[in-house]
Amino acid sequence: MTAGILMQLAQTLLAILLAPLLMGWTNQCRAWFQGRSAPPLTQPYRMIRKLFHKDAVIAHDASPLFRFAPYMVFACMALAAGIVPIVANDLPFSPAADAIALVGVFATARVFLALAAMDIGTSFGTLGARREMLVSFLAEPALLMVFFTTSFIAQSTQLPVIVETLAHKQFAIYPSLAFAAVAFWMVSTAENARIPVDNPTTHLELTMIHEAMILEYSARHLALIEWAVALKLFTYSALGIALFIPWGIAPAGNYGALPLAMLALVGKMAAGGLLLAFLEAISAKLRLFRVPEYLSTAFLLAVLGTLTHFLLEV
Amino acid sequence: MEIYWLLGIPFAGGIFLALWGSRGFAPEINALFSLLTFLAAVWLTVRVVSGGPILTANEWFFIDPFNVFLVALTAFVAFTTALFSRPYMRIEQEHGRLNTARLRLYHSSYQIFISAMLLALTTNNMGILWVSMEAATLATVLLVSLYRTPAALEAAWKYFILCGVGIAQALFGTILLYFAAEKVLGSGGVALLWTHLNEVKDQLEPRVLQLAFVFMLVGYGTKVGLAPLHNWLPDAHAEGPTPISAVLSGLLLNVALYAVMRSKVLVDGALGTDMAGNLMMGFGLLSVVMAAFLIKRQTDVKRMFAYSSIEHMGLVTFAFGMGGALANFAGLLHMTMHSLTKSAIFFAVGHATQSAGTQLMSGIRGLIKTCPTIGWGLMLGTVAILGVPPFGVFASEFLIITTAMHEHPWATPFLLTALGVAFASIFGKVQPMVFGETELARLPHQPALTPVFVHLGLVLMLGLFIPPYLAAWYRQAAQLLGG
Amino acid sequence: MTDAIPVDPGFTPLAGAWWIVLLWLVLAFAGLIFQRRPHLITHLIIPLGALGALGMALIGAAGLVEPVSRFVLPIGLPDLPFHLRLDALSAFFLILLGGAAFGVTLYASGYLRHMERGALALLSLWYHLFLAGMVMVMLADDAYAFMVAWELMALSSYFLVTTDHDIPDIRRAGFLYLLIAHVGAVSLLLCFGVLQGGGQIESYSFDAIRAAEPAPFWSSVAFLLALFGFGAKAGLVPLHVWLPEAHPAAPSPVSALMSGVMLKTAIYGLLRVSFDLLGTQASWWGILVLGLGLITAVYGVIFAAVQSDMKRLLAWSSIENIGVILVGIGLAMIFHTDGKGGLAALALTATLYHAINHAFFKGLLFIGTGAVLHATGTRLMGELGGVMRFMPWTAWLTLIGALAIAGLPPLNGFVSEWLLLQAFLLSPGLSQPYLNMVIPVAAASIALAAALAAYVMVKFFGVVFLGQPRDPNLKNAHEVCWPQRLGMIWLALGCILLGLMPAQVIGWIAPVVQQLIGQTLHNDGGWLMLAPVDANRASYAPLIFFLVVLAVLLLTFLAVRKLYHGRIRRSDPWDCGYPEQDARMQDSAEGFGQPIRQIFESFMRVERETPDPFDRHPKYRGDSRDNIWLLCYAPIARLAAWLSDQTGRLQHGRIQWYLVYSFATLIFLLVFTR
Amino acid sequence: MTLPIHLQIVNLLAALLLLISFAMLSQRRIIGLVTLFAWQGLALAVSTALVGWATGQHHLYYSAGITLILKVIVMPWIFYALVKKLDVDRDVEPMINIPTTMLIGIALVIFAFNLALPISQLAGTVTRSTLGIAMACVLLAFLMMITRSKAIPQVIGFLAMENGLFFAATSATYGMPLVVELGVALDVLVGVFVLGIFFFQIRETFDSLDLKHMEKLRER
Repeated sequence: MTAGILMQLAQTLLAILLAPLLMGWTNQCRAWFQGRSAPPLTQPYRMIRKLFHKDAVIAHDASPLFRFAPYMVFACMALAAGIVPIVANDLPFSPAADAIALVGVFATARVFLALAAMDIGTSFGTLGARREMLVSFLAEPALLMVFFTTSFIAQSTQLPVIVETLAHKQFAIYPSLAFAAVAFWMVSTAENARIPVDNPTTHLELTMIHEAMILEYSARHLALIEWAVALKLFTYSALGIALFIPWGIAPAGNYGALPLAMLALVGKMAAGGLLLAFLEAISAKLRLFRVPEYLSTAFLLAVLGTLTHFLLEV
Repeated sequence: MEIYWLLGIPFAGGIFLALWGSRGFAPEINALFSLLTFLAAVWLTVRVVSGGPILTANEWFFIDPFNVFLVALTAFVAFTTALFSRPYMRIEQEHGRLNTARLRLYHSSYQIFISAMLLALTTNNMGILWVSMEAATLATVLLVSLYRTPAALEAAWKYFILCGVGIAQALFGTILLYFAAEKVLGSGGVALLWTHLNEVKDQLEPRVLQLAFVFMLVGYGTKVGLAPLHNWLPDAHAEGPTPISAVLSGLLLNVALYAVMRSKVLVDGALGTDMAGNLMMGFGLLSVVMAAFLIKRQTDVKRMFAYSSIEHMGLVTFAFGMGGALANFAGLLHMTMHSLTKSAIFFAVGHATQSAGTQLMSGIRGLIKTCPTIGWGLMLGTVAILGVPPFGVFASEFLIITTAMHEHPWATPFLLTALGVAFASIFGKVQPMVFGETELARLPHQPALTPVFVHLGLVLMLGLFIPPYLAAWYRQAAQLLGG
Repeated sequence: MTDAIPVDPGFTPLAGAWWIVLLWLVLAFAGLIFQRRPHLITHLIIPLGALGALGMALIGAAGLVEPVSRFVLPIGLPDLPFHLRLDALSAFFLILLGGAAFGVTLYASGYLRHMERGALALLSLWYHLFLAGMVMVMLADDAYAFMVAWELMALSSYFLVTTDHDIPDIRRAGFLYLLIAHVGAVSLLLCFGVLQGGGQIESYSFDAIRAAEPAPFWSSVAFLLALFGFGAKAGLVPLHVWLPEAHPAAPSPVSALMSGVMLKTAIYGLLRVSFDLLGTQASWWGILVLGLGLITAVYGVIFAAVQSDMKRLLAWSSIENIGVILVGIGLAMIFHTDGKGGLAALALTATLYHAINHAFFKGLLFIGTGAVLHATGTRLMGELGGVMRFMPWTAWLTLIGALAIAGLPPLNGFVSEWLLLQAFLLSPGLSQPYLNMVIPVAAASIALAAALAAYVMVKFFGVVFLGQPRDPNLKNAHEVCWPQRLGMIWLALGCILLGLMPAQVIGWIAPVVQQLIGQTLHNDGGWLMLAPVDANRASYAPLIFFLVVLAVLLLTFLAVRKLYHGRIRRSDPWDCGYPEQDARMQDSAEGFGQPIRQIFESFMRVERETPDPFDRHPKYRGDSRDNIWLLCYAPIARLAAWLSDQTGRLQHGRIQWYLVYSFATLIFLLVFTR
Repeated sequence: MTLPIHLQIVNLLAALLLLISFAMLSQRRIIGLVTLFAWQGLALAVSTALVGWATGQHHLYYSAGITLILKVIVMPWIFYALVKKLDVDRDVEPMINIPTTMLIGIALVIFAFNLALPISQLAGTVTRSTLGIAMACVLLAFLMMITRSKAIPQVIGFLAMENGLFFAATSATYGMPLVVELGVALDVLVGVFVLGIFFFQIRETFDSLDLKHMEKLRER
């Protein structure tokens, strides 16, 4: 048990620490694909450190909510990272919150961020909040549907159990997972404010979504948010790995498999970041009112996934 | 014995007021006589409730639970109406719509009208029943035309002709009844006495009675205001003075329906089929629906409530048509509730129209501001008449509708539609009269609202609690109607 | 009426409930008597009413464990006196009522202090009658008592809605409300007419109805009538049109009660009729309810997203929640008829859980808006903003409600949503394959509704409480007085505890489920964790969850403070360096709802007034009405008008024609009867 | 078997009654109507008396007397007075033209007859066959009220209807109990007085007795 708890803490800390690295890696890859000279891999760490050192500049009439939000967001993301099996599959904490709760956690973080964005009452803040919520109310159900598909297969909404079923039971091909995977990819691009839904590196306010929300933040608050964003990306990647390519994650109690699992994780993450960067490099950002179509496609795919599960796999 | 008092007092009152009705104290005298009548009625009621049906004056009068409850009701509403008409008529006089001579006419014919109705209720002789119904009509014709406006005259004329013709049919029905009865009972007095007819009803010739019932239904039905014979009713109610509207729809309709029921009992006995019941259900349903849709287009408040009377009499007729203990019980209950509630509404409406100076609903606004009592009286009365609990009308409607759903489901869509439309129309029109902003003036005299709230109080009580003896009494009556 | 208490040994919860009802009746009329002394009403009578509500909640709690108690009042129809009965189902709804009503009434005692005397007395009269009526609905054990209580509830709430009857819109709202309520009531009458066993008057008691075994066709008819009747009260689409009109019209505590509790009486009635009175269910009922519930949920939340009047927005969101609850009932029915008792128990548990949650957070939100409305005098979000600075208590407490209704963990809204989704996830057990196909889609739309609810709440809270004041004189908005705060705190606590203690709440709900389905939800998780069916399938432990979030939060905070610093510099907002900022540059309510309107424009009729570009003080108005009115109600109204014209034709004042009528009738009858 | 002579006379009078009803249906002038009405009353009185004599029902004499006084003397006189006073003796133009009315009337008579036929079979009285005629009179009077558009003819139609009823009462059933008949007669008398008052009120309000002034109360 104590070992499990240690495992739990270790994984969570690992996630928190490695998250900026993944972000850095992705940016690096994208820079390569775009033929720019890439920033160093540790760029995100540096930025966060720099931000922590700065003095926080806050608008006069910012309410406590504004200052509370970054901590909340960060906490939520940490919690999410704690639920998802990253390298090992025994997470004593995960029964506290299953896949559906995970969606809830993401939602909580999002809502706090949006509210904080509206708090100052600037034009861009509200604009960002509105767009964020618009994106999310289509992305969230799609994500839920993805979880439904996997849960229908695994007969459970517990992520470790799902991973257990998919990775360590006898191998079976699930067509529904294909749909789910595509949907998941689309959703996670949207949720993580990546191209084609949003552009993380944009400087055009009018096209911003995520960036517009955090315009008013600075210093440690901004640092926390950036870190949370990186963490979110990391969690999503881990999630995708856990759901669709779980092979290699160490089964509960089997500590011998850990190094292998570690390697597998790094490999998959690197590949994922590469792929993400590649797709971002070759595709363009959508107009805002194309976004609903993009996401409803994701939603439809996810629902199709569940249906195919009932058609072919039951 | 008390029966003579019951009939004698209002008659004497009629004579007295015919002589001195123009004096200043006439309204009080009117109220006094009504009070005495009411006391006599109470006395009679007590006798009947304690000692069972009475058959007196060598079988001229027959009082059983069915009509004694109507007697009590009639005397009571007559009394409260008299109370209401005291200030009402004074105000009318001050507004210069009436002079003393007409007041005399009004008072004396009011009393005559009451006595005629009581006679109709208590008599045992179908012929006298007819005579007194006609007398009641005649007594009210001149009251309807009391204001001598063209509209009033027209209304009175229609009232007279249509009811006269109708009642003539009823007479023919009576003759046919006699024609059938004399073969069994022999010619002469007894052949029209209801008690005797009731004993031998199964020997009466079915075909003749069938015919007789058709005539009586059309005849008395005209006075009940069953569609499509109802056309006199809204005019008469709208144009006559408000106390008269109150007693017309509160009492006269009941009495007419009473006549129909008396003959229905005989016909059912003779035929053994439920032809009579089906006819009544048909008429009732038609009346309910037509009235509901006509209510929707009213602009005159009294006219609207007249139509609502048609609707409710239709409902009662429908209930009696269904027959059976529960339905009859419900019908009787609904009769009572409707009389009390509707007269209360007319009281409130009367004062409302006086303070607004018009009967047009568009002219009456925000009563609750100027005279809250009238406003609440009207609002609660309306709510009650629309069958919203805890008022008693709901109790009877509850029984009627559920029974209908249980016995004759086909009828319920019509009922549902009609009730819905009526509710929407009446409430939609009354709400702005009671609520909202206003520029109405106050009344010169203190309005008489005790009657309103006494009635509503009774209706409220009966909705929540029907005293056991009253219930027993209703049940006996329902039995008599062949439950 | 006090002699109505039967001398029975022991003090049954039912007797207690009845005493409290009597207390409310007394208070109602006491308010009328003391109308010259408003101080007495606000400081004594209404708080006493609140205590009564609290007592009612406790009695409900007792009733859950006590055996079924019943007694008969000596009032009602002859041979059909009022039968009262307190079983688990009514007890649960008593808890719901008492819990929500306590907070709301406490709030009301502060809120109503500014009212003028006469109106105050009337309000207290109808308010207490309203409470009594709702309780009687839940206690009634025969058709007549039920209907009387039902209509008393409708009538009193009508008078509450029309408190400010000077405003034509409010009159119209009240009229529409009472009309639809009445039509619904008539259909309930018909339902009981079908259900009642024999022709006697005794057969209206619920016992007789339970005993009666109607034919399948007739029981389906009864069910449809009941669905119509209760749906009209619950705001089931398309019978919802009164709701967004009436709830905003009423004074805020009343809106809170109507939305939080009164709608639940309809749910109670539906459960009572379809699970208790009607012994057997047809398989298609559940599917019908499920479908209607989905439509209601999605429709409601879409319209909530485009509202610009805060109470109207909340009213629409009530419609959405009712939809969710109905979906739960539908699922329960489907599982029940399919013989899957455990799953039915799960779905029903989720339903009841959501019902009580909604009572709490919707009550909280409504009284929160009431506080804002009272402080600022407007309901239009376009004139609000930044209220959090002037009314922090209200704002933070309302925020709890908003997060709860948005279904965010670890608050209560999430728990019921989670349970409902679990019920969906367990659906593959069903025997009809086509249902297995339908149900994921249903789950998807529930998820959509939930996500949209979050959108709506961000809009609601953000536009009203955050940002810059859109109107300069919002500055002098003042915080509410203590009774009001206490009321809100009570409800907020309810939201939190219901969220953190799911295992216990499920324990309360269990007897109800047992009573209705004959089987309870088995919780595998112990006191701490919620694990329906099996801990390996799914589990959720909000308390742990909450503590972890808290811990991480504190740790981060401390770490940041320790490792770095807490220095703050205040300045003007940056906003990408745009020079002049003003409140008009924030999103208005319309603006925030605009994407939704753009996406779902086909559902609604949009009316826009766009200002011209040279307007110095541009005013934009965008209003989205629902089409149901045009599609369903307008035609009916037109038809009725046409019919009444036709009947009017018959009566054209010519006496000869009238004679013809009676002549024709006579001839017709003569021909007809021979 | 052939009826005794006086009963044959009764049947004859019955036929006469019917004839007069047709005549009234076709009569245009009000004065003429009144005369016909008087004749009808006379025939009614005679037949009543005859029946009373034939069957020894002596109270029928009273009703015959009442009829004679009321319907043959008083009312026609009142009507003459009215017509003179208000001078409304212009041609009455019926709503439906005379021939059509006649045709409808004949149809009604046939209807009434075969309605009454099965009933009169089982009547205990000798003069049962008159029931059909009485019914026919009633219906014809009804038709007349429908077709006339002026007040007085309508009232006369109304009274003619009552004649028919009386005839039914006396001839078909040997008369109702005396009290009833007295009551009925009283009602009729009062009714006529009320009508008298009415005519004057109507006259002074509309200065005409034409019913087309009285179509204001209506829906629309």
